[in-house]
Amino acid sequence: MAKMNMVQALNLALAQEMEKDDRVILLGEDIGKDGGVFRVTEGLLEKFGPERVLDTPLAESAIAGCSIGMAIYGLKPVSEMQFSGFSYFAFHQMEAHASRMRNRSGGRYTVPMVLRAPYGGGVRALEHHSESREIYWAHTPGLKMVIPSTPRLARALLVSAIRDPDPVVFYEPKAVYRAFREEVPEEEETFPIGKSRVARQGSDITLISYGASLMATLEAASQLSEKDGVECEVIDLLSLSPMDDELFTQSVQKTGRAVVVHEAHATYGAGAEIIARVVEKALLYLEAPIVRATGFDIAIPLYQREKYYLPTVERIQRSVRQTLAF
Amino acid sequence: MAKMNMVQALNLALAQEMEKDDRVILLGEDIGKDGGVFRVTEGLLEKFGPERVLDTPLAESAIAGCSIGMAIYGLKPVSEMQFSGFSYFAFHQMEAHASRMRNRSGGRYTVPMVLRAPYGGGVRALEHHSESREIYWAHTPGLKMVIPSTPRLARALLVSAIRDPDPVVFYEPKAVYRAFREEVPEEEETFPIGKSRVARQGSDITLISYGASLMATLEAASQLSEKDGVECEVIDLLSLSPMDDELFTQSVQKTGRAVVVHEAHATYGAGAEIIARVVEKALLYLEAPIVRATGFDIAIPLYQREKYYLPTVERIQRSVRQTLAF
Amino acid sequence: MPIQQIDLAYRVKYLSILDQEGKVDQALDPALPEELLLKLYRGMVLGRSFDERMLILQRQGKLGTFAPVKGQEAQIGAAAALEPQDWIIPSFRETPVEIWRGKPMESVLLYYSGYSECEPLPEGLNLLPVSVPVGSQMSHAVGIGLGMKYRGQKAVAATFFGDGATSQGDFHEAMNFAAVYRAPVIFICQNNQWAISLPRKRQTNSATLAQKALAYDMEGIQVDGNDVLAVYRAVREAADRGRAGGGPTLIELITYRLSMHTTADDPQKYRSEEEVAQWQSKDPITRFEKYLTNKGLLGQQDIPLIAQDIKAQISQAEQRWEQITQKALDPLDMFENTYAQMPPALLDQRQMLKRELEESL
Amino acid sequence: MPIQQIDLAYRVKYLSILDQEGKVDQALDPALPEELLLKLYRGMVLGRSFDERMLILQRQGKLGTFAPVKGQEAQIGAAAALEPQDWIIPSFRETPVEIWRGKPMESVLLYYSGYSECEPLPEGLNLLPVSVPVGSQMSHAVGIGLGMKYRGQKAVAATFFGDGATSQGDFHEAMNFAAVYRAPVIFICQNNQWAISLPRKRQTNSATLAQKALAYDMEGIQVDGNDVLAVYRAVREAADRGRAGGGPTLIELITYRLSMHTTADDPQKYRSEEEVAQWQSKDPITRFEKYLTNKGLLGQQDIPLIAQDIKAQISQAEQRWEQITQKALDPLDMFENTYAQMPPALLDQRQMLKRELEESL
Ligand SMILES: Cc1ncc(C[n+]2csc(CCOP(=O)(O)OP(=O)(O)O)c2C)c(N)n1
Ligand SMILES: Cc1ncc(C[n+]2csc(CCOP(=O)(O)OP(=O)(O)O)c2C)c(N)n1
Ligand SMILES: [Mg+2]
Ligand SMILES: [Mg+2]
Repeated sequence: MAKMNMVQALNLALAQEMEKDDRVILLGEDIGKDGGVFRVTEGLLEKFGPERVLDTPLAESAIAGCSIGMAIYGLKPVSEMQFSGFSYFAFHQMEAHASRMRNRSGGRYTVPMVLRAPYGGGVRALEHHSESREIYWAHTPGLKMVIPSTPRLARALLVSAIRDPDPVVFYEPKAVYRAFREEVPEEEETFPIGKSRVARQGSDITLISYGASLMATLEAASQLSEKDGVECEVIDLLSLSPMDDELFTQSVQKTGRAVVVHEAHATYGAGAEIIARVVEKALLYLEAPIVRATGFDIAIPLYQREKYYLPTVERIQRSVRQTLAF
Repeated sequence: MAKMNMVQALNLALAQEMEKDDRVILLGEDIGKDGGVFRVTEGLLEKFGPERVLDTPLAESAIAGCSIGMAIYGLKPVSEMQFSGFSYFAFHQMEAHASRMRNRSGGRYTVPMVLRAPYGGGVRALEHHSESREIYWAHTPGLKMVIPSTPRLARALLVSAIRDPDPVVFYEPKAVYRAFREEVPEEEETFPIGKSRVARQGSDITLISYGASLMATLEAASQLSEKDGVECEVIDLLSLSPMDDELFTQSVQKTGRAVVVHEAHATYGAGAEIIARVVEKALLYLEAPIVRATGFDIAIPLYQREKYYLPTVERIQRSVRQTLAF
Repeated sequence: MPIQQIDLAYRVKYLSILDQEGKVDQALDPALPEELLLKLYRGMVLGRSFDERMLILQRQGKLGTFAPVKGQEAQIGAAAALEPQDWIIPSFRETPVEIWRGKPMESVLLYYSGYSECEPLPEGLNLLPVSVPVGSQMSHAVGIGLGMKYRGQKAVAATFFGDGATSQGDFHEAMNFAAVYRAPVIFICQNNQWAISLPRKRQTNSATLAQKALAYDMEGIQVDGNDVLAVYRAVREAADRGRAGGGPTLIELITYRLSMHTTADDPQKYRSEEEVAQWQSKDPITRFEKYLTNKGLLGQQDIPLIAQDIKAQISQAEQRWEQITQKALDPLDMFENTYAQMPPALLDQRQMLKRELEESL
Repeated sequence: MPIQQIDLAYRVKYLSILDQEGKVDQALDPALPEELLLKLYRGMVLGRSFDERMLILQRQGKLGTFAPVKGQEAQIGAAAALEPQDWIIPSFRETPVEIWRGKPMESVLLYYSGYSECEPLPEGLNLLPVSVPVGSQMSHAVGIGLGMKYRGQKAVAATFFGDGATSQGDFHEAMNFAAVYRAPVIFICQNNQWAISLPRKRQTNSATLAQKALAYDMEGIQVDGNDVLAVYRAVREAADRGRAGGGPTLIELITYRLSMHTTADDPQKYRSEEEVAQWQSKDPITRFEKYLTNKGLLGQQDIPLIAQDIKAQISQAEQRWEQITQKALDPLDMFENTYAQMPPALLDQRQMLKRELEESL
């Protein structure tokens, strides 16, 4: 087992799946010689050649559309959107075709593709490079939407996404890319899409988060334990669609309180759906309103203001204390 | 006062605003000679000429992009997406530019445009012609998102949208277009964007809906009153963004129960946000889980199955009874 | 030297083989076997008859909106020029091509009568479903073409679209990708002069659509799209080129939509009857009929016989369609095929509808 | 007759006025006043110096990612050829053009140091903010051009973009709209040979980018983009044409990005030093300097004086920038300008952050 950061773990997943399955093909801008602007595809062109690692012209809609065609033909394209902020150029392709082909062909054609995209703030990036708009995809039936939080999970989830028979939008938290290392086993590992996990056990309150925000959430949980003696149970959502509402509902039934943490805008964000599910399935267990510690309803600002926009460790703790004090 | 259907009422709004303000320009596919495929722009080319009613080539992204440029220049473009299902071709333009220009130019440039689009099921339309994906827009900061429910409100809201200093996405419920007529005053009328209204008063339970679903909701309310003696308060949301959470929260505080009705998919739909707001602001008033009587998490099926997909009068009544029985 | 001319010497070829009188240009005649000629004729007549029948069914309320194909039946020349291993990626005005390829007529009827997913296409047709969002299907053809290339398959992907579709960004992106990768793709533009109410001249400023190929240094050709032999030949050449590694081709078929855009459209609002009448004289079927008659392949008595035969074929398809729709299809089917496996929330929703349906019995 | 040739006789002009040795082609020389020639020189030197300074600030951690412009400074020929009433719709590699137009350098620094909305652009510049999503700004230029046409204003909208941007669907749609409506738009493509790591040849299959204009029967021209006089002349002609109602023009500027794509990029991963060296010899500034020197407009002592003067100008801008950022800008500002009026939920969120900030004091 080697210690890897998330970039390396993703690279491992791609390399191994390409080795194992010659249907796996990569497409994207600068993913070849350059190895991707974040180096996730580093070395893969050299290893697998230009037939399997396509440096594409600058056109996101065609990248998605070609991937759809390839997938229908029987390949397993993994295409990269250089930043999630530009994936909306391909939105209509994913909405109208990737998500529906199985359904509209009565199951005759399927689109087992993965659309990878780095997302989120926290790395001093340019405008349009830090969005967290996973809901656009998660609200679209026929697509799956996954966001890993650690290197090991990223590797396992990407392997699962590639093997999934349906199109998966795979957002990679840039802020985690090189934030820390984790043991990642050389041997095959998968993680079921549609399942969440308990990232920390606790009994006083449930924190539900995903992606880059999980780091701040875990840090808040550990500070709350130290400073306030409050034990937070932290749920790492992982799959935004399909959503695993069982795990967090069970946790809330145990703790009676919850805070949702994500960097996406609050309004119509994932938090809303999480709250709705808890209300539907466990209203009577709720001892306080579920608070949303999330990004605000403004485009994420340039990097000097990001720290005020993103749900910080402080904001999460505040929200927990507020919920506990209710 | 003339009795008008929604198509006529929208046409009146456009004609009068164009008359009053020479900055108002229309763009869209087939909106000129053809008068629009639903005839909303009928007669306007003849009246205002081809400089103000532009029959455009078939390219939604350019329609939106041109509108953005025109709006920055100082005009007030009202552009039509022939069906909301094709508006996603323009999604990146609205997301990256229309919604952010005011912010990213420090207020120097603004985009007072309206993006009109017929949406929703119930008219035996083709594939991709019946979506209800308002959340894509409503989750996007910097855009406003409005859906009228009656002819008179459609006229008033469209006038407000045209005069609004910010970009407004204006979804028109096709199923209401010719469903009924209503008195629409000749003289100017506006309706504030960001405000909801009480469409029916009641004290037992609150039904929150918008757009075409409001018809079924009101019908359900009237049947419930007759058959069960249950008095529903019906809130017509009208603005999905900004959302008027005060009106429905007050109503739920009074009734203690609520059902949300919309034809959009349940998961990550408007219902989720409504529930989240009620939980945040009025949890302790809730006597039962808020039920979502909505479209399912599948692409809206072709027309033979629409009646099973859409929230019918029956489904709404069922949901109300279930909530009351909790 | 300061002002240089980079001479691209670009010319757009215009190919036509069969004139309005049914006279053939011997030098260009693809010299198809008689059997195929008759099959082409039948295909076009079937296209026309089925279209007419669908219009009646639509007016009776038995079908929803659809896009009539009348006047554009020579499109089957394209289908005939392709091999079964070639893929067809249609738009929404290629019903004759789809039927030629093997799509059952009852599938067409099921789709336009609002039953969607109940009957999957026969296996192995290499034919994608109708694509409604204009221009969006072309990049799928490029992806399929790249797949063929990757697998070393000697085949091409042919995609159909209208003149209006050339305005879409997706058209440009697909053309560019295909040219960059020399993908075996045939872009078949049915320039039927109208995109709903917008005439071709106001759709784009270029003299021809074929010349748009120059933007990608791609082969481009204009073809008399009402001439089934010319369509056949142009597509065959493009397919040969694609298979031989010569890359993509843009083919502009000059044709005309004689009927309405869709059954929801009223073309009298935006075009003159004279224009329609002019094009009526260029009817692809009449012309081919004359040719076959002159050639002695079609006797005067054959024409009504073939027409009757085709009518019978259509009414058999209608019967199968009615049988399927009368099977009391289970509305719960609509939950199938959104995913390979239904996620829990969807199972719950299905369960809810099931209960609703049971209670309402 | 069956196979006709539609002869489009399409040629792409290539315009170059000043060669690498600073020799001018007399016949084409736009004969600019001396003052303007010197202003152009200063503009280019400022562009280069500011770029170099920004790179240092970036390496010191004082700026975030930005796109260096080194090698492409002759772009200001375009800005100089336009009138103040003309609009400029830039991409992200037009800092010299923006400064020419009147954008304060401190605004540029504020933007790239991650302070966004605090200082709006000066009024009346007719200059849009940097556009990061590649290709997406061109249709805004078309909208502005249509606005000018509607208002009867004799002006043009000039939009800048890279070679990579020509692959985007939005490029195609904007070009098509502009040609259909004969909008007064100048499409200025800075073909700097690379889109990050993708060389121009693999971006698109066409021999030139200028020839893409033929797809819209639009004027298209290739220009030596390192020759500020040629850039000036080509844009001036396009602007004159646009104002006279002659419609849009596509101008391909052949230039080269001598530096990295952005400060986050390592060009050594994908291109050779020889290639860079080759282009270094075509440096737009050296060439123009020789020309001005030969012409007697620039003495040997002027060059360092101008350089110093510009350095001083830049450091004044830096000081203003530092003053602004040290003003302890209110983070609550970030809630402004999403809407003209803050909606209630946003007011609540602002209130929440306000409380957070107060408590954390
Ligand atoms: C992206 C998109 N925008 C709008 C429409 C509505 N629409 C359907 S067909 C059509 C015109 C298509 O014209 P053309 O491409 O020439 O094909 P034709 O209908 O003439 O066969 C339009 C605007 C659509 N289906 N998809
Ligand atoms: C829509 C979109 N996709 C991807 C990117 C990331 N990106 C930024 S610049 C660039 C290359 C642009 O190349 P070109 O158009 O030639 O301009 P240049 O950078 O060479 O000036 C890419 C891929 C982006 N900004 N926008
Ligand atoms: Mg057409
Ligand atoms: Mg470039």
